[in-house]
Amino acid sequence: LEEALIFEIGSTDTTGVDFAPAPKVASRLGGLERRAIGLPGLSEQETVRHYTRLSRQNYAIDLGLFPLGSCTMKHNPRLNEKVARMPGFADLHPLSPQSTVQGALAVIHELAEWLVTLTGMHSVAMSPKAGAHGELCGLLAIRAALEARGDARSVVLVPESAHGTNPATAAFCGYKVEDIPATPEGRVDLAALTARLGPDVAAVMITNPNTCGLFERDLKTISDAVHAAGAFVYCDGANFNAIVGRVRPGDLGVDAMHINLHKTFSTPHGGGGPGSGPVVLSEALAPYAPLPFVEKQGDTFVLIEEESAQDHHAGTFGRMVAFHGQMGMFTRALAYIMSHGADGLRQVAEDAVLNANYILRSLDDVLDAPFGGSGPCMHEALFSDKGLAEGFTTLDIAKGLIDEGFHPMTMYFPLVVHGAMLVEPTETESKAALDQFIMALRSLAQRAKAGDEALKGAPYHAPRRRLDETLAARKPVLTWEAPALAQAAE
Amino acid sequence: LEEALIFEIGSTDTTGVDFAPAPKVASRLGGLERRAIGLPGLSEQETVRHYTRLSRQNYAIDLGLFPLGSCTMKHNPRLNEKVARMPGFADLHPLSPQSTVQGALAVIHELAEWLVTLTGMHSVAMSPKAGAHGELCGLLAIRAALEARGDARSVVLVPESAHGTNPATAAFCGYKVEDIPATPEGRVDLAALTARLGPDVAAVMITNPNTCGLFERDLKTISDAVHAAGAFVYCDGANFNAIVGRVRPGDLGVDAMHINLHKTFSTPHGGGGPGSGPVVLSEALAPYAPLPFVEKQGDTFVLIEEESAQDHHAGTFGRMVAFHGQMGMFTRALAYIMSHGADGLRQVAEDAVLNANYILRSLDDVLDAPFGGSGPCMHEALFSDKGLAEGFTTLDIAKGLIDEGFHPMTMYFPLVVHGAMLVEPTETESKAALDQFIMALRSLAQRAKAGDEALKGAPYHAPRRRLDETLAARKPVLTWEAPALAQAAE
Amino acid sequence: MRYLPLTDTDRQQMLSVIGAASIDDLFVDVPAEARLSAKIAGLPDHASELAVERHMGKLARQNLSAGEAPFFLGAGAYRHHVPASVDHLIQRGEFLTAYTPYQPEIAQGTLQVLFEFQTQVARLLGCDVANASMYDGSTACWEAIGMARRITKRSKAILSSGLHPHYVSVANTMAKFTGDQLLHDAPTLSAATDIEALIAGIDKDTSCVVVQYPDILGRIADLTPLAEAAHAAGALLVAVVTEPVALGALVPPGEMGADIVVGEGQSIGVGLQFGGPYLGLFACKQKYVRQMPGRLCGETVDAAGKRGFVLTLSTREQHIRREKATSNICTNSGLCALAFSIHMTLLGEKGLRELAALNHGLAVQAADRLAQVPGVTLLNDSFFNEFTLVLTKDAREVVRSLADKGVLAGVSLGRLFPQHMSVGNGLVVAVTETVIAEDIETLAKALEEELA
Amino acid sequence: MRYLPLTDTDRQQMLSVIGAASIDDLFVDVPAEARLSAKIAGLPDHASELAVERHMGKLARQNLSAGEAPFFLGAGAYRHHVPASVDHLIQRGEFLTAYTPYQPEIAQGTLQVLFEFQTQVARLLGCDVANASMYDGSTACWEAIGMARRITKRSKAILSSGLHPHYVSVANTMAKFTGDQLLHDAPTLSAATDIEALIAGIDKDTSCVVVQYPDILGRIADLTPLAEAAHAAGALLVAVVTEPVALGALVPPGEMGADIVVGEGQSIGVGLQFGGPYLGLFACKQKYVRQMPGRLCGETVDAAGKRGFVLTLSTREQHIRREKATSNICTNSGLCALAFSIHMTLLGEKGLRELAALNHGLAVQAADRLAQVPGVTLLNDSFFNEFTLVLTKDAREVVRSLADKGVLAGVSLGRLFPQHMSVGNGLVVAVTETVIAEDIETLAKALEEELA
Repeated sequence: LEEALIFEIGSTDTTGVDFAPAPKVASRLGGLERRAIGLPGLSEQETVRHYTRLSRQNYAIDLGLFPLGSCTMKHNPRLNEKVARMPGFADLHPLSPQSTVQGALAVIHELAEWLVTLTGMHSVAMSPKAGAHGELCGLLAIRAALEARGDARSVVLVPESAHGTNPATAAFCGYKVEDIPATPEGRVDLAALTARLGPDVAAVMITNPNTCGLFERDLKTISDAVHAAGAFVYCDGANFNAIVGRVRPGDLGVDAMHINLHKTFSTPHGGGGPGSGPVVLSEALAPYAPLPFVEKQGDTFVLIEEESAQDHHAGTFGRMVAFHGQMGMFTRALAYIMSHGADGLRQVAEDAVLNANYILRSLDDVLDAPFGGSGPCMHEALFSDKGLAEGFTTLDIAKGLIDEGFHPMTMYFPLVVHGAMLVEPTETESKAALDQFIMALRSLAQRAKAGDEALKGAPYHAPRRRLDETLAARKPVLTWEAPALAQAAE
Repeated sequence: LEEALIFEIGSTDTTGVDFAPAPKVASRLGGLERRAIGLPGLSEQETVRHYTRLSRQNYAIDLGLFPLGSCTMKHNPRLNEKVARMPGFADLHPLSPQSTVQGALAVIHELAEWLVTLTGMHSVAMSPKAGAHGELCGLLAIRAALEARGDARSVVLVPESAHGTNPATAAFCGYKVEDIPATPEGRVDLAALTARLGPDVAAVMITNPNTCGLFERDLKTISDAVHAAGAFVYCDGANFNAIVGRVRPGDLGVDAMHINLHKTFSTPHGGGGPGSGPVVLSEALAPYAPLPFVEKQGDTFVLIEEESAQDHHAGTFGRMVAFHGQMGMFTRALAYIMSHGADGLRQVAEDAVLNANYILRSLDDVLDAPFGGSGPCMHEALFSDKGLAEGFTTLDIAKGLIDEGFHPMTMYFPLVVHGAMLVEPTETESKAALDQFIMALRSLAQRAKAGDEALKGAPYHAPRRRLDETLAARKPVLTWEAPALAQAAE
Repeated sequence: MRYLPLTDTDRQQMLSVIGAASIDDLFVDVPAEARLSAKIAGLPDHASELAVERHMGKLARQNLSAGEAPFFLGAGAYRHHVPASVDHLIQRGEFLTAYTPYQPEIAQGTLQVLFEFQTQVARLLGCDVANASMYDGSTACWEAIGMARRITKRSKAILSSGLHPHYVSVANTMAKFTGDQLLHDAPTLSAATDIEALIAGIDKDTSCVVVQYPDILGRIADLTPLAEAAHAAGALLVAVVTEPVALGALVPPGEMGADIVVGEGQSIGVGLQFGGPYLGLFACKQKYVRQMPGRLCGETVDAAGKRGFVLTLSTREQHIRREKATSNICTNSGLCALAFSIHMTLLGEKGLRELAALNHGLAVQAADRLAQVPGVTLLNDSFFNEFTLVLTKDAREVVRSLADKGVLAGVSLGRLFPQHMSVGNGLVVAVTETVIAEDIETLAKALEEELA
Repeated sequence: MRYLPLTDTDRQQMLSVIGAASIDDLFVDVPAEARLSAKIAGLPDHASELAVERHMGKLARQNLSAGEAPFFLGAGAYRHHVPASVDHLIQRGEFLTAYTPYQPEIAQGTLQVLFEFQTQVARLLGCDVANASMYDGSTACWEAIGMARRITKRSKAILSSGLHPHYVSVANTMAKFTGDQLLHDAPTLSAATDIEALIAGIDKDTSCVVVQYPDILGRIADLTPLAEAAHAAGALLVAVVTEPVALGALVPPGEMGADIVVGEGQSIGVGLQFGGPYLGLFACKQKYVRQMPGRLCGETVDAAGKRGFVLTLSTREQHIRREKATSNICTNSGLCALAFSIHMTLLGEKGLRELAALNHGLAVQAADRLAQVPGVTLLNDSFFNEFTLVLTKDAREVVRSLADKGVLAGVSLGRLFPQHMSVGNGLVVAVTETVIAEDIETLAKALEEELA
């Protein structure tokens, strides 16, 4: 399983493409003609082989269960890939005259209507490019709303168990971030939160269901308190999969929530993106939504951008990206949502929660479930490393899963639990697949409790053994250099 | 690497598809409603995983060099897959009114023109579904031509080294098959052939370049003799890859030759088909070509079938398939041919021959090359098992190649060479790939000569060790039965 | 030249290893008069991917594809919706670019698929065993006739008038050269099939009776009496299924006593593709397996005792038996078999039944609606998703005229049976799940206008 | 419900293992008033694959796609031909359906690709190091401004008038909340860029100068003097490339002294996609690597000593550093980076140069032809594949009118700079290898008619 780098096998005079000959013209490049670039080429066959072979060193949903908590790795239907590639969507320029892209604008509008209805919110900003970008969008809207009423505030409250993107985003927007503690049963401490509310607090960022896998029972009460204190509620929607069709965040007083289309609505993760993070907004925040957006005027879809926004969308906090969002994800998500429909999406949440509880209750005899007594979990089951033999860690169990043919669960997150293992099976796994996974994890838990030393060397049956991450960070090698050069540099 | 069968994991009440509900109507099925079928279903995700995992147990061109002599496993460009899937081709019914399929008929006509020009022949029958089907077409045309002149004949001469399909086809057409011997240098014995010609001989079937990898120098002489004796020359075109653009079979007196679009023109083999075997015909045979075919009349393309053939195509020997051939292969082949063009196709033959000779001369010091002294080989290099240690065979070397990361070469064919190993690299391999292959085969040859016992157990690093083919044939298990049933049957 | 990786430097180095001065030296065995000194004239040079795609796209757009029009064509090729995952999976390089699985250690993917395919086909057709595919339904039908000859040692085959006329043509073409005697009449425009006539025709020289189910006019008949009559005379019953989706609703021929059941598998997974590649299905009773043509995959074990699959019974085949083979077939329709098998796995029995019910329901609705058009008579008592309308004029004209209006109305019997004027007013109409109510209405209106 | 594999039997069995009587019991923590007792009203139920495909197909056909018309739009998104093998390879399930490679033992495929991508991007942009991608060019540009602030501890950024106005908008949006001060003017319709003005504007408070190359009007200027001026004042030069194909012909910004080079990578491998997903490129000098935002892949070894790759320097990132991270970015554009890297590997230096030469050659031909149209003036002295025409009337009207005639003429400066009437007659025209001579002629004729 060794695949050479393209720089080791390609050459700068090989190419895998043909072009018509260039017209012979006098160059008008301002005298800035380029010399050597150093980009190797491969023939088409070599290229196909290189990437085909490389792909086989990856684990993927197409190969098996992917129990990453909070990441919602579910089945990616191929219909969605087909739809996204229809030339009428894929081969459209973002600045095409609007009369020529009515169908594309209709897609954005239809998806927006679904998202608004499913969340019970007032409107939606479609352009954010991913979840963290959506968080930014939500906080920018909150900040704009506060400033519009002349009430700049400086603090954002974030629970300890939040995703790292929450505090990072708040800080990025210039807010001071303060933690809110959790109760022993794994939920936000309502008393502590309300005590902290005051005229300096701009927003509370809450994840619901939270990262311990629990529903925040008090969210409506929290929202009311936050609103009473003149602040806004931002909900991290990464876990919307657990409640879609069964709970509408709008009914809980949420002011803004991003929706990860690549989680709840199954656009493929692609080895780290692209995602898409539309943000649903309450009526209070809607006037501050970013440009551009799509409006239906009679039978015509209109893209509202700087040119047309002035008169009736003066409050906008501006533009977040060059164009109008992740169209390729919108088409996929819309196809997915239509395929499920109102009945199917409700079933999604039910099966996701059922699968997670099934895992929780099938394993809580061998693994510590710190919040197992806090009621049913939602779509993810949380375990800790309590009870493992001396020297055995969550990492060992995770790497052991690789040898059992599974991707590891999310490790060491949320931070509030020691040695956390967060398992999210999603609704697209069959009972047979869950049973296999439970059996594997049970066996690993037993080995880790029994102190089976072999486990500390896992994985043994993967393309690589454990990799030296310290070395990588201490002496970063981020680009390839020809060996001679690399040696000379030493 | 165990993947259960769908019958072991699926159930008859699981499905991976949704349909609109069926209209409620009184059934008109003639009272023949079906009971149990016994077909298991899987959800879409399980289906994707089953076939994705299974695929990973295959070797393929996309993974590495595939040196199968006579099979011409070359790179399959993805452009061709894209073109074949254009709805204007893929979503056309074969019996669509001709006015609605002018573009599709144009594809068939354009490809036909390329094939006729590249071979220097008079015309081409496009409908045969594969090489062997093309052979049938050629012999049927020959038989029809002979009968048309009232001269039924009974014998077809076939060289010893011919592909098995040649005698099988001739026998299938009701001919008596007689072998023609080869000369010690690996070519057809001209004297023996001419001596055998007589009024009972209908045709001679010859492969050129032949299966020993050599060009049949005397083919023109043979053709003249065959024609003088009132018979026809059928050329097996499986090896056309070696000469395309450098030699036109029409110039050698050939009367009929099939072209494997899945070899020379790169339509993918797909694990055993579908192929496509158009047959180019001489002027003498053209009137007997099968229906249907495409004719250009002015600016219109016309599909000539039974309805329209009577008046001007009365000699046709009839229809070979339900519709008009492998359209999906025609689009791919035309895209491939246009991509190469006249210059590129000539280069194809040159590089294919160059690569084969490079392999022949890089290995003839460690492997016996029985016809190494007969001149340059064409597109394949032939070795024998002469000189291997006692008890070591071609099979051992072939299976050893698997552990080296390659598909084995063609084994034990042609029959005229003991323990034959026929290596065809094709023109789409890079020199680096050839050098790796040569190194691997050299090492295996040395191990087999040295009597390395480990080699007899190869492969060790494949999804399976050597399989028991005798058991499979002695007690054939051709369908899956539920274990209880299978046991009861014993 | 993007598919050719050798550089000129490579070529020079390799020639020197070979000991040749030039490429021409490698072609010395070609007689000088046949050696082309330059590229062939009159043909264009290599083209960029962009240029090729543009050219092919232009030709593709000159066709009226089924998805762009109300579409009712069948008669041996049916338009069904194929899930996107099918095409995704068959394009995996490990399936698409693999060879015939002669090296089973590194071809278990293809082999297991073939084993599963064989089982699916056998069950669908109601037979004991099936092979790993043939070229298409018509050649499978011919192979079945030849197999019946080998088994019965008789050479007179009786072909039903309800058999697809192209299948009859293919059989006639082959029979000219094998001495088979084929009896066949054109169909008559009646609601009843020709089963009784077929039974009457069976005698002691009959090798087999070949019957299509449902037949070319869409009619369905119980094959049991025919099977019994054939067997009583020592003959075989060969059944042909051109629309396998029908077997999600109908008793399969194998369960009615057919000895060999062949079919066109294109309906499941493969698509229309203007006629090919298609997928020949071939199944039979266990006792005839060694007379079967085509490739077979069987279960076995490897040297370590693990279950595995291999091509087997290859002593029937041409690469071993040469002129004594059961068939000359070599390449088959492997990738189409894969597509069929994946689609069938997605469907499962539940999905196949739903699909069949939807097809039948829509067809019944369409038949009843079209029968209301003045000048249109519905021929069939029974049908699955295809039926015959008898019009008041030659259906060929009607089809052409409706095509000009953008309606793909069906297949005229005049095109299928050009020598038989008696059926010229027949129009065969197929209705699958891809048809919507609006399409049926459009066709009805267009027919009404045309026949007014 | 085809994506949900549980059967009702499964569900019952699982509930009993859990010890719950019903699914509702699992939702007890939802306050009763927020618990929906039935599916949400006003939304349709589940639809078959066929129905969804039909609906989406209908919407797709309501657009005039670039391939259906003479097409000349650019201004930050360029239409290039992407080889079919790119899309084939990125759809391999092992790439498409993999997660971020946090488990390197089973993600070497993605990781090696990212390492190769980083190297390709660094070389293309002429920088030492590059990250593993950002959302798009505009957000990468903003991140560069923030990075310059962190490095220089200054917060005044000077944005060139030639910077894409949407990039300026994005930067302005973010700057409102970070206290960055951004200086920016609209461009003037002159052949010269604003390099001299930028140099004049640099002072000791300047964190960076941001300049686009080629700029929004297609103009090209040597950035060396600007880099020198910035460095002399302790400021950084940030260069933005929206058309990376240009760097197959032009000296890259990194070689002219730019400290950070960002870009929109969509041109290579990704396609137009109506604006997204796109691919942010981000490269810089080695010394600034620890201030870089976004994911980085680095080389290391595994426990057996084999070379391998991991995500590294993650102490910069939000999942470790939370509010102290260099960026809040989490998801990036991994699959687009893969597409870029594959396409770039197919091109290689040779192919990229040929592609660039073809683009430039066609653009020169087009510019000269269009400049002959009465009422049209060519603004640029220098350009790569995009140039600005000054018309005798508002280009917005011209663009709309030509669109109605099926010609996608270019991007009007009025749409890009709605507040600046002074540039309203400008039309930005891009010409790539997908344009043919006939398209140019069609545009010329249409412009002539429109301006007559």
